[in-house]
Amino acid sequence: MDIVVFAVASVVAVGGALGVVLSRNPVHSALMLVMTLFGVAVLFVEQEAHFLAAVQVIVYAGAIVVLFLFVIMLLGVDRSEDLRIETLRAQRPLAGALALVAVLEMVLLVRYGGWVTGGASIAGPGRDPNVPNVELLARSIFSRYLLAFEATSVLLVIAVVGAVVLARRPPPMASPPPEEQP
Amino acid sequence: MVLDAAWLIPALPLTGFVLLLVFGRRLGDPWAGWLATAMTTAAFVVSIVMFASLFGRAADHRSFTQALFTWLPVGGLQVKAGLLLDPLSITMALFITGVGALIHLYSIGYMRGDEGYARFFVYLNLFAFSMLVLVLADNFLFSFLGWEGVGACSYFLISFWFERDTAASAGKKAFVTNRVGDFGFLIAMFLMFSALGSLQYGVVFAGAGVLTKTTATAISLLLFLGAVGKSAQLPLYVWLPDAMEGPTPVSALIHAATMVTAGVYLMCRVNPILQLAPGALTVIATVGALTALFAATVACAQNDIKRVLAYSTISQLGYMFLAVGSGAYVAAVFHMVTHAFFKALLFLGAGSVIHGLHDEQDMKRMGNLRRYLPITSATFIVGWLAIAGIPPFAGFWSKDEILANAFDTNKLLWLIGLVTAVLTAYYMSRQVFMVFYGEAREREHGSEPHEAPWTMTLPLVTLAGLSVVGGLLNLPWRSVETLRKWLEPVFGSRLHALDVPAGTLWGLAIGTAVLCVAGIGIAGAVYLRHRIPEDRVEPVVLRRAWYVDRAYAALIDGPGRLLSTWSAYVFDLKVVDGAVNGAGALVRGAGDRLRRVQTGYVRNYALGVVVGAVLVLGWIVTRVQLS
Amino acid sequence: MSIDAAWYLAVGGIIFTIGAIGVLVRRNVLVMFMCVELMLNAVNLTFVTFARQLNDIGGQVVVFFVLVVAAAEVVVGLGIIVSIFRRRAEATADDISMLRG
Amino acid sequence: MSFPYLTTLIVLPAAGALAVALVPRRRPELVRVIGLATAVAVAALSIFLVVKFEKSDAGFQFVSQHEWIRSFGVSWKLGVDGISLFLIALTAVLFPIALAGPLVHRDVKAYTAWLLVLEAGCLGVFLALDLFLFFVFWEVVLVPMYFLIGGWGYERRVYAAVKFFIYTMAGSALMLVGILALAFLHQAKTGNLTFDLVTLANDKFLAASTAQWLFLAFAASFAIKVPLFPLHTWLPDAHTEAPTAGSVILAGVLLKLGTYGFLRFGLFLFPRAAVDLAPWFLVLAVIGIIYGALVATVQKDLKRLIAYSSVAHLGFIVLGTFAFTTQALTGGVIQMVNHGISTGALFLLVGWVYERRHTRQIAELRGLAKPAPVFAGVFMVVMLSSVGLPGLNGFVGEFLVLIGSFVTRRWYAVVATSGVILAAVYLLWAYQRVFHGAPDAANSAFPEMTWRERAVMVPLLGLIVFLGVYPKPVLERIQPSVDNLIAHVERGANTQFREAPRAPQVAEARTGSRP
Repeated sequence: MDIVVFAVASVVAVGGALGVVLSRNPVHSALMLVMTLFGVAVLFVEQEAHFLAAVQVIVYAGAIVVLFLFVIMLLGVDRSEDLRIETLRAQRPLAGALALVAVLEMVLLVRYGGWVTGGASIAGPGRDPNVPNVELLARSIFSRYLLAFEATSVLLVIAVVGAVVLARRPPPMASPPPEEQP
Repeated sequence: MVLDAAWLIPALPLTGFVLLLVFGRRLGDPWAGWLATAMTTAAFVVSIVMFASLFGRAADHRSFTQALFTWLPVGGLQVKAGLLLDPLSITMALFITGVGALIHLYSIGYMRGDEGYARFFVYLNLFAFSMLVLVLADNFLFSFLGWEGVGACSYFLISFWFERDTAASAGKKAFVTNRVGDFGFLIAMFLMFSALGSLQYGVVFAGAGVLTKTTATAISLLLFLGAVGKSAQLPLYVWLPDAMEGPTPVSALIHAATMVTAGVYLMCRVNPILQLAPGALTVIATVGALTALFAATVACAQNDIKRVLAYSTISQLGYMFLAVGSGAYVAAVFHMVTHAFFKALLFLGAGSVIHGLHDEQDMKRMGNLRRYLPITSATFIVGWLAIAGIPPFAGFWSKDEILANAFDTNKLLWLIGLVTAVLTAYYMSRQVFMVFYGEAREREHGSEPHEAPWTMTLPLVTLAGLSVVGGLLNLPWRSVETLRKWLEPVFGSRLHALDVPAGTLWGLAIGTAVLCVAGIGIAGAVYLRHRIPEDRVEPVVLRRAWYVDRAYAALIDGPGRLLSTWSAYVFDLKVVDGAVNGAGALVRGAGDRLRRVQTGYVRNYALGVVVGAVLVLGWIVTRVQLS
Repeated sequence: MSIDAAWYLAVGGIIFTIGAIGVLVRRNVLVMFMCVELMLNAVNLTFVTFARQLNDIGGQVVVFFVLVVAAAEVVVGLGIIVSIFRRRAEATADDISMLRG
Repeated sequence: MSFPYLTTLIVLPAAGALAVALVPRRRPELVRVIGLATAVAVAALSIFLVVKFEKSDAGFQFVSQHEWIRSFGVSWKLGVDGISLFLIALTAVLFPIALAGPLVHRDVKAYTAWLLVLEAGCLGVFLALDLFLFFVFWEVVLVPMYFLIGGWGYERRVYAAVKFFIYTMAGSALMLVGILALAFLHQAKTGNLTFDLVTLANDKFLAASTAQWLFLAFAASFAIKVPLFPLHTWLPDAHTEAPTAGSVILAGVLLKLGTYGFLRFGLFLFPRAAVDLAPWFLVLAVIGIIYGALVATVQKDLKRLIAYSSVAHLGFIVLGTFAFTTQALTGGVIQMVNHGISTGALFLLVGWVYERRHTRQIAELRGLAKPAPVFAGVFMVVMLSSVGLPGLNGFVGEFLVLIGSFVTRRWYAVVATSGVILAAVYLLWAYQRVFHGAPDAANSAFPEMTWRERAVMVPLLGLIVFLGVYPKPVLERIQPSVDNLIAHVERGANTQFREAPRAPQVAEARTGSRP
């Protein structure tokens, strides 16, 4: 059963990823991204990271991708792009070669590398039959990682302010923005 | 004790200097001059008192040191500003302040109406102070202070009329040439300090016995180099003829009577060291004799009234060095004193002529001035007879003593000295005949030549009197050798003892005098009777002073300037700075190349990041494989 | 518990590589951005896998933070993209190369 | 714990700079007053220090020490001894003169503030007894000088400022490596990480070659600052383009940082290496003396000429430093002070010439002694001091250096002495061309010295004469520390330097006595 779920989810995730890269239309890419996100969420569930799976779906698929789509629609850049054109010389062959090498290296790592780091856990065990995953995570975040957590909240506020500033239309009486150089 | 007031001798002119520096321009003409003269005269009076006080002591105790303050105390080097009063230094002080005061007085009239009147006396008093420090100091370094001080004053005064380019150049030339000599003086001091640990005259002379012969010779020759610079001997004499650009009282005071004799004084002072270096003595005598002859030949063909006297001064200084080199220190000092009298007289007389002719210096345009300038011409003629070696004038006695000593030590040098004596009589007669006798020549100025005011004639008359009787200081008979007895404690056994029979001495003296008269006769034949055309006896090579000056100028202007220019504009700019700027250009060029890596394409940068990531992964893979 | 962790890691690696290729070859800024999200997700997956493998909740905590940061990044990033596009509609990543040496 | 004089000495100008920075830009006169008052207060404090200095004590006095960065063993340690005392006084005296002397029309506020920061930095360098602290001040000095040259300089100021900055920076980078390596090697040996000068002052714990490399790392920085031939080319450019006050401080104080560094850090930290490598530095110093003079002779720009003369003069100091005798080292220290006074005064005078005639080209000036005799006279005195005329200050240092180095390094001293001749050549020739001769129309209108300028020159002239005639109070304070340093070097290098024999001091020497 697990194998089937894993296989299906993996195929969905990898297929979505390929779709993102290969779609000519950004809207399609965004939709393919949603597919990958769902696949990954399933893989999270498979590994008992229930809370993260939920957040993945709600925040990523629900908020971020929607935001992407909003921007695409808002700016009207949903035209198709010709994927055969490549302006930078040697970019594609190099990218391909690097990808091959990277995959090869990762395979080697997974095959031969042990992943015992020797470091003791400071955040607590990953599983406890008596405690649900959400509670485990919550205990860790609100105790040991409280400061980091608070810092992320500040980060989010700053991000919001930044987005507002960036997206604001320039005031009308200001001098016209300098023309971008060709 | 009376001698404790010795510090007053240099202090008085110094006070004058400071006062004039501050108030000089307010005092103005002529009170600034009177103040300066008063200060120098006061120093002269103090010197007389000191002299009397020293004279009152027993011969062996005629030495007195007075430490004023510690000047340079560093470790083993303890240099004090101290004064040494002994027969030699007080003799020098006497004639410096005496002749100096007379020349100050003369300047009051001579400089009248000059724009820099006060400035002139500022320098003059500073000069007197420096010169007195030079002779009265009790150690080499303090002497050196005076030595350099007179050099600086000489520079100021030569280029006194600085608007004339020739004057400015001459001043600079004097200073720089003197510096070459100072190089020797400095190194000699270093040698003495590193060998004996002191610069105090007393300590150095007392310990001089431990010096090796080489060291003693080196010290002597280096000090002599200093003397050569200051006293204008071959090959560093070139500044003195040019120094005539200065006002005439300056030429009289500094470039005839006092400063230029500093070298002779120094050589006399260090006689205990010279004693240890017989080779150095020979060198000194030879250089002196050759300079005397050389300058005398040049003097025969000069037309500038002051230039003749300048070359004559060089020649007479050569005599003094001949005396020093023969061990006849007393003769040197004797000649120094008489020379101060008659040469100052001649210069002041020349100044009076120039003054009377409204700044005319070319002797070709003078003649028969006897009629217009009676006092000047009379006194000038006295000076002429004195320098020409006609008995019983002062010059005869001192020159004769030098020649006798030279005869005793080195016949060849004596012969040179003798020829020089004849030449001296010849060129001085030439000058006198051209200026005061013969027919009046064309004059640019319509006005009649006029005699100078009393402030100028009084010094002339006084000096003329001294030139007549100066010989009395040291007549060549045992019982009346006053100066010799007076100076004996300073020189002691190092003084050369004449070993010539009295008959020979008489013969020499009479022979020399006769030859000198013959010299006068020849000059008369050429310049009074015109038996021989003047051009025949004034070859160009002599008029141009054997082209020495021109050779120096070529050397300094040619290779010297080339080296400097090459260093500054090729080596420094191209090589040294080029290396620096080259390093900068290298960095800039490398940056220019590397700049292209920043394409601005974000995907290019991403490629770079991925390459890095792959490399890091690869590194991790190798680590895993190994473990 | 039956699937070996290696398989999860392999999936993560493949998605990461695909994302990287996407960033390198696509010129549309928005798609590039999505590819970055892909890479982040791939990393998240490996974190969760390691959390399980090593029995350490820390891996999941990190993923949580990554999510938050990713959200912030998207907000700001899209803001930038919007303001760029407002000036030049047809801009691709290659057109925005003003900042070059 | 007595009053922290030395800390005050550094803090005072820094505070003055801050105060100036807070004054509104529209009140330049207030800026001038505050700036000058601060500088004068510092000068007064430094003179007080000179008076209070215990002259027989060779060690560091008025030491004030506070922990600063405990984990790296860095402390705020200041102290003064005979070597640094008069350099501090020189710095404190030159700054008010540099502030009061030249006229500045543009942005007085920033100018004054930078000068005061510069003063704090310079004083810090002379006072610091902790290598780290020293390095901090060493770098602090660069910044204000850079802005002074770049902001208030002449035509090619940017080139000169950048060159000055990068050149000196390159040297100090090496020195930083040297400082860190020394401290860490010391820690490896003793387990104690410290930057304290006195603790580190012995290269016995280093291998001979290591000590030499570290010494060279320090020396690179100092040699550039001095500047030693052939690292001198930043100097003429910086001097020529800097504003007058900048030149005065550059010549008067900044160059001394290098020679001071050699004494305080080079010799003190690495006695053995210093003795081993001394011949190289002597050769460079002597070349610098001759070369600087030769090049100065044919310069067309007055400031450039004086700049090259500095190369020659500083060569004497380095010669004295590496001769290792009491006289030479003492002479070197006092020569630093004297060169600061004389050359500072020369630059001030040239600056005034520029203010009047708007040119520094010698060829365009002529006969200035006619319209401005006082100016010419003052210039003459300062010039003669630079030439080394006995009785003026320049002679004292030069003579002591030469006589001292003659004892141990005979031939170097002889060659260096010939530099004395050349000094007369280039300065007198320049003086003749500028002040002598008949002035043309433009030069006839040359204004005479103003009373303000006279007031500024009076202290300098006073020092020139006083130090030339009666340097004893200075010498007797310098000498114990110098002797101490020489003894330290002798101990460190296991050697005994030659000294002139001690002659009996005969008070009543009798020259006339017969042998």
